[in-house]
Amino acid sequence: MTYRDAMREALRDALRRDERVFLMGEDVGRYGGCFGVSKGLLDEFGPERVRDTPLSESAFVGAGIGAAMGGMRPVVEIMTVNFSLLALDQIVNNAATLTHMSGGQLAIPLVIRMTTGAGRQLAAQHSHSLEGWYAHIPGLRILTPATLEDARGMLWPALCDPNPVLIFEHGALYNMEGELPEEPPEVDIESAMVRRPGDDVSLITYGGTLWKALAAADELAGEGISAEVLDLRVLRPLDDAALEASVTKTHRAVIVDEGWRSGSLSAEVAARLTERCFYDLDAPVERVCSEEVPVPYAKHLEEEALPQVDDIVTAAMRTVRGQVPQAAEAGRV
Amino acid sequence: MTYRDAMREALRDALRRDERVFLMGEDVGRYGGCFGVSKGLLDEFGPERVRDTPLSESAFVGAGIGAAMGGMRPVVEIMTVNFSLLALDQIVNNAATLTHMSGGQLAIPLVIRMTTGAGRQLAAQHSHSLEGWYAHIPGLRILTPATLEDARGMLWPALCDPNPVLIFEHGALYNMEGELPEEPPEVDIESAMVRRPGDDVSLITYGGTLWKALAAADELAGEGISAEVLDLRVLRPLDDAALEASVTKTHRAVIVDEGWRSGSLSAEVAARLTERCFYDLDAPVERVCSEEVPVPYAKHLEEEALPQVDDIVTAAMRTVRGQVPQAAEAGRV
Amino acid sequence: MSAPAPTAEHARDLLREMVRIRRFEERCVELYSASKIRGFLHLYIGEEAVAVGAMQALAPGDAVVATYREHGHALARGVPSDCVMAEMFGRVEGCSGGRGGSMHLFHAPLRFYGGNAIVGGGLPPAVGLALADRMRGADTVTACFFGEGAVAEGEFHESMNLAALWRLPVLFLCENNLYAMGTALERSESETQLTLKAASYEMPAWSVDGMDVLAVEDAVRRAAVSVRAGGGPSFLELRTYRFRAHSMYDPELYRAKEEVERWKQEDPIERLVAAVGDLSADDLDAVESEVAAELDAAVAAAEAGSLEPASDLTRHVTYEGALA
Amino acid sequence: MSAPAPTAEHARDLLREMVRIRRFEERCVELYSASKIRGFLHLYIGEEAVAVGAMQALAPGDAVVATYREHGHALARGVPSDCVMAEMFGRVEGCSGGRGGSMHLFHAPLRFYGGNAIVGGGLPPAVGLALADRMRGADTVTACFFGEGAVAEGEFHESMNLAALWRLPVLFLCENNLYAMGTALERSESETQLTLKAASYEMPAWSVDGMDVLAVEDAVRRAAVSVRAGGGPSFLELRTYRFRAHSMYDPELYRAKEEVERWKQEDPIERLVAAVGDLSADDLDAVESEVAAELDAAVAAAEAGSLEPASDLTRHVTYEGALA
Ligand SMILES: Cc1ncc(C[n+]2csc(CCOP(=O)(O)OP(=O)(O)O)c2C)c(N)n1
Ligand SMILES: Cc1ncc(C[n+]2csc(CCOP(=O)(O)OP(=O)(O)O)c2C)c(N)n1
Ligand SMILES: [Mg+2]
Ligand SMILES: [Mg+2]
Repeated sequence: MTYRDAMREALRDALRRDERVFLMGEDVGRYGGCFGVSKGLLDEFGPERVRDTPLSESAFVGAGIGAAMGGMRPVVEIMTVNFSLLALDQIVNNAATLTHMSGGQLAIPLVIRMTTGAGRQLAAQHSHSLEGWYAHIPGLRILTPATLEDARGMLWPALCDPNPVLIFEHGALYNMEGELPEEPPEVDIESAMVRRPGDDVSLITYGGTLWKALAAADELAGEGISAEVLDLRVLRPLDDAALEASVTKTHRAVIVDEGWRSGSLSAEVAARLTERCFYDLDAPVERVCSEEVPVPYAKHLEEEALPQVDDIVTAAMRTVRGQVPQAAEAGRV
Repeated sequence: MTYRDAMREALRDALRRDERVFLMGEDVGRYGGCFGVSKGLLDEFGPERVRDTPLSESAFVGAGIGAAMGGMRPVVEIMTVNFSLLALDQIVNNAATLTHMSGGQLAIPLVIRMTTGAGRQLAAQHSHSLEGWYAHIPGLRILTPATLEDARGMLWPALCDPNPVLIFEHGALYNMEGELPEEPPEVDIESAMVRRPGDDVSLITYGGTLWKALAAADELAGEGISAEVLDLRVLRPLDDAALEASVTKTHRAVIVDEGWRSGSLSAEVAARLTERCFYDLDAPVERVCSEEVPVPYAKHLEEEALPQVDDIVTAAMRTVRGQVPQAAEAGRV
Repeated sequence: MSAPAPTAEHARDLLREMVRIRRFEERCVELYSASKIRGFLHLYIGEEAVAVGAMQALAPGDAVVATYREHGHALARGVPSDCVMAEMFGRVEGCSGGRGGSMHLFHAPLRFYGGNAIVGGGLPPAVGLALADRMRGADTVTACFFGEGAVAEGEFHESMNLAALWRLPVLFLCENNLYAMGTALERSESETQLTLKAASYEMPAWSVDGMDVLAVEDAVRRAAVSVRAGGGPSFLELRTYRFRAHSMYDPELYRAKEEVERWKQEDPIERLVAAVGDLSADDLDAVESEVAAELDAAVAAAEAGSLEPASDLTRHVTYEGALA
Repeated sequence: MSAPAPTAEHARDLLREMVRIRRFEERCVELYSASKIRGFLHLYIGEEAVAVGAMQALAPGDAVVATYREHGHALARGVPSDCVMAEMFGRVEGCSGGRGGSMHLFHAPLRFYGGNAIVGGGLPPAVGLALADRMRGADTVTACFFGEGAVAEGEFHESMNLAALWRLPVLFLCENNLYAMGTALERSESETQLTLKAASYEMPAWSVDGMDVLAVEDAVRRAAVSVRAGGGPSFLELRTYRFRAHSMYDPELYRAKEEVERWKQEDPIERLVAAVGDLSADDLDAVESEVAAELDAAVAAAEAGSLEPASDLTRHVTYEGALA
């Protein structure tokens, strides 16, 4: 089973479980979803519940908001995060504010799914990683399933949340293969999760780069460095306790984030770590992010633009073995 | 003269200096600009160069992009930053990427001006501070004039930049009074500026909160604390040298940012400071930001939501006099 | 085709509703000058016939979406004036708990969904409300008010198309008061006949004299019947005029005083009185004093209202209740 | 009204341009299978008459804006095939330096402004290009291509209105190939007669047989004359069909094989040959071998092209030259 299949199972399950759930978006029906996620669902649930929309991101996202206020449980699919910018008025000015502006009267149990990330040579209008950017907006919950379990398990709790939840599916993960237990796993949409425990350095990441961080941890193990890999899973609200727990154990952190470095989620995580664990840190927090360039088409340039396993290993080595002045070492409490 | 007048003078000057310059936006002409900035310009320059647009943020911002590619020097006004979300596809997917996607062939000498910020009880759809959010996007230059000099001086260099420049005018500043020299000041759009030198702590800020930081510095002086106030002025690209220079001198920093705390510009500044000045810092970098809530209408709640002078003073006192463990003190190189 | 003559009682109701809105807003102006009300304040004065006429045609379960110029819609829909006034004061007793203010009035039990201050921003959610209702099997209608300025926004077009394509029960009610802030319709639309926009979505559309409350009521009622019966959405252009400035900050440089005066001859309150012979001077007086008493009470209650504790600031960012 | 008969030379030119595009893309498919080309690849095969006919009507100084399905437009506009092929390979010799790929072809000297992969996203800049030209006093036209799917996007409507309101020299060229990915027009528009959209902006509009290159040329030429002369923008619906899948990943579940076969009877290349008696079998052979030689050279050059050094990665985020 692939990540794509796991997402499809999650959708099928939700559509079966609650008749208020419906899926809407461009080509989710007859085409089967631009990345094949919803293939077969139209046949199974019919055109009322699997709704192909016109190319009108603002209208169908806004319609999702209205339908959620009206008592339904819409799952809206936006093909790619870049296109979601066309719906940003609805997401930020409406979905994220209506509950508040109404003094708490209105609930918006809406789920918006979209593909994010680069790595497939789709160039600058199809490759950005804006999930960390969305995590700036109060009123939204931001999820980044990186594993089959999360792809399968996050949708249902997201639908149970009375607030808008955005699920970002990294495009490079759809073909990832894995196993899922017969009985689908229950996962939460609150907490970060240690994917690999370690002692010397925390590799903090989410989404598509989780697998790069795990590969880096393997390499680091070969160097005698025990890296802990923390999968954030939920970008808003961040799981501060998990961040603290990991870093107060390892005293060093490398954040891996496919967003552009400046103003990325990695900045917020780094800022929180220094705010909360300043005297526990043995070295500055390192960040491995995308280069600050619209993602280029050419393969070698795209690879250069994205965080790679090597970059993570290098940063981790630097933070563990780097030029840490002795005085500072001594200064750690 | 007010900040509003200074902006108007800047527009008038640019319109006079270069006939390729024109102003376009909702109600910039007959109405005189929603905040009165462009009053009188229609009479002086005529409807070809001061163009009232329909309510079509995406189209007129995109038209600005096209006109810039076509050799003009458009100044596009968006009434309020919240409305700019309707034009985000054009700003992020086009303005910020066309130069790159074309392999450097196309220049986009476009200026987009908009009002930002809260403090006038305009509630959640008219009060946000998204300039720090925009600063995440490669390809854009982000300016936040906080003084009359900058309001008067930043537009022309912005128009000379062959790349898209966004100018954020804090709504609470329009009525601010001040003097400008006869000969208009030349200002750059590259560097941060120390607005008040000091030794004990750096208050790092921009835009509307500059004045709160200066007031806080006054109060702190009364407490015997010498605060330096650094006005970032340019949020992208950040002036790293100025940040380092200030913090390596004061060893302590408080960032004041009207954006919502999580993922705000303050996070990036804090992350950079710890990356670059880790061993120079005597205390964790403090952040004073807006509370993570859509800005409420009620006055007392709005005030509570925004960074205030008291909050800045408290944070600065904490960082200067707070519980800094002795070991850490000793550890500073 | 003229609207059917109303019963005396109905005429009196319409009159009272329009007078309520007019006087409510006149109070707001005073209270704004006294700094009791702040933020943006957009007055509906002159346009009362639109909201009042339209609401007559709606059933209790119907949904309403409005704009930042929505005091009239809230009041006509039945949101109590003290709730609305308390909101203007930023009080916790306000219909949005003081969080929304003039531009963001909400009332969930009445299905009054705001209060949207992004021009055109209310249309997509209105389409969604109608979709939900249809999927739930309800025969309700969603009435969506917006100004003619919104017609230039992409969100208007996307919403019209989606509603028509899916034959959703939306009543698109376009309040054409000829200006969007200072921009006259002919400087905002290449084709100023707004019903043609609807035609390009194969949506039925009519233009209505928006200063004639009986005409509005009649037109909206007919349209609502068709929409409710599953005939798909309809579009009504309601031709009206705002007598006051766009907001409290508008110097009105963009229109002639004479034009405003000419339109004031069409005052919807006066026109109703003129049209309905049955309304006596006594009726008028009674309505005025009824309304004055109501508003006195509303203002007093708002003045006496309470402020939410500042420590509650971050409440309501997320929904606090549990959903079924 | 049928288009005037072309001279033999002109007919041969049209033929060659269509064949060039067809064969270019057939090569691309092979090269894609060989993993020489990556990313999304959207083929124009079947629609060649639209780009080829339209470009005939444009003058050298005119501007062109296209979509992600723009190999045909770039080639027909005169972007050399080796430049385009090198771009497909991600080579520095590519017309976007390898940064853009298939979806982002640019050529500033020819005023070919992309290559926009956001559906509808190219329309606002096209309006701006026309505005700049008009303000500079040039009598140029901006031709803006987009699919029928884009008509549902708000950006389409905002752009149509702005261009019409300001009477800007934009030629809106809507390539109606009946599908937006897998969504048929009737599932995307409540009113499928697309010229009515233009009517609602008071913009002249025609529907044209987009499989007939002579008809396209004639229609675009007439429209361009009017636009160039200051008559304001025009809208043309070009009825066409894509013979291939939407992209390389499309299983084509949404349309019947028979439908595709039926449309293949309208192959624009075959129709031109049939329409113009003058084209001999020798002509055809000559065109094919000319084109084959050109493409052999283009592929060889692309293969031999160079990769930009990775150290240059962050170049071109901002413009490097100085502007006057
Ligand atoms: C997207 C957006 N752009 C601009 C504004 C500022 N603005 C508020 S009201 C208004 C005019 C709207 O005119 P119209 O739709 O005709 O409604 P009216 O005010 O006449 O009732 C404008 C431009 C806004 N609120 N939202
Ligand atoms: C805003 C946006 N939404 C969705 C997509 C994904 N997408 C790419 S092409 C396409 C279909 C467009 O159809 P049409 O406009 O008819 O052009 P065609 O592909 O038929 O030439 C879609 C949905 C996109 N690129 N941009
Ligand atoms: Mg209006
Ligand atoms: Mg199409």
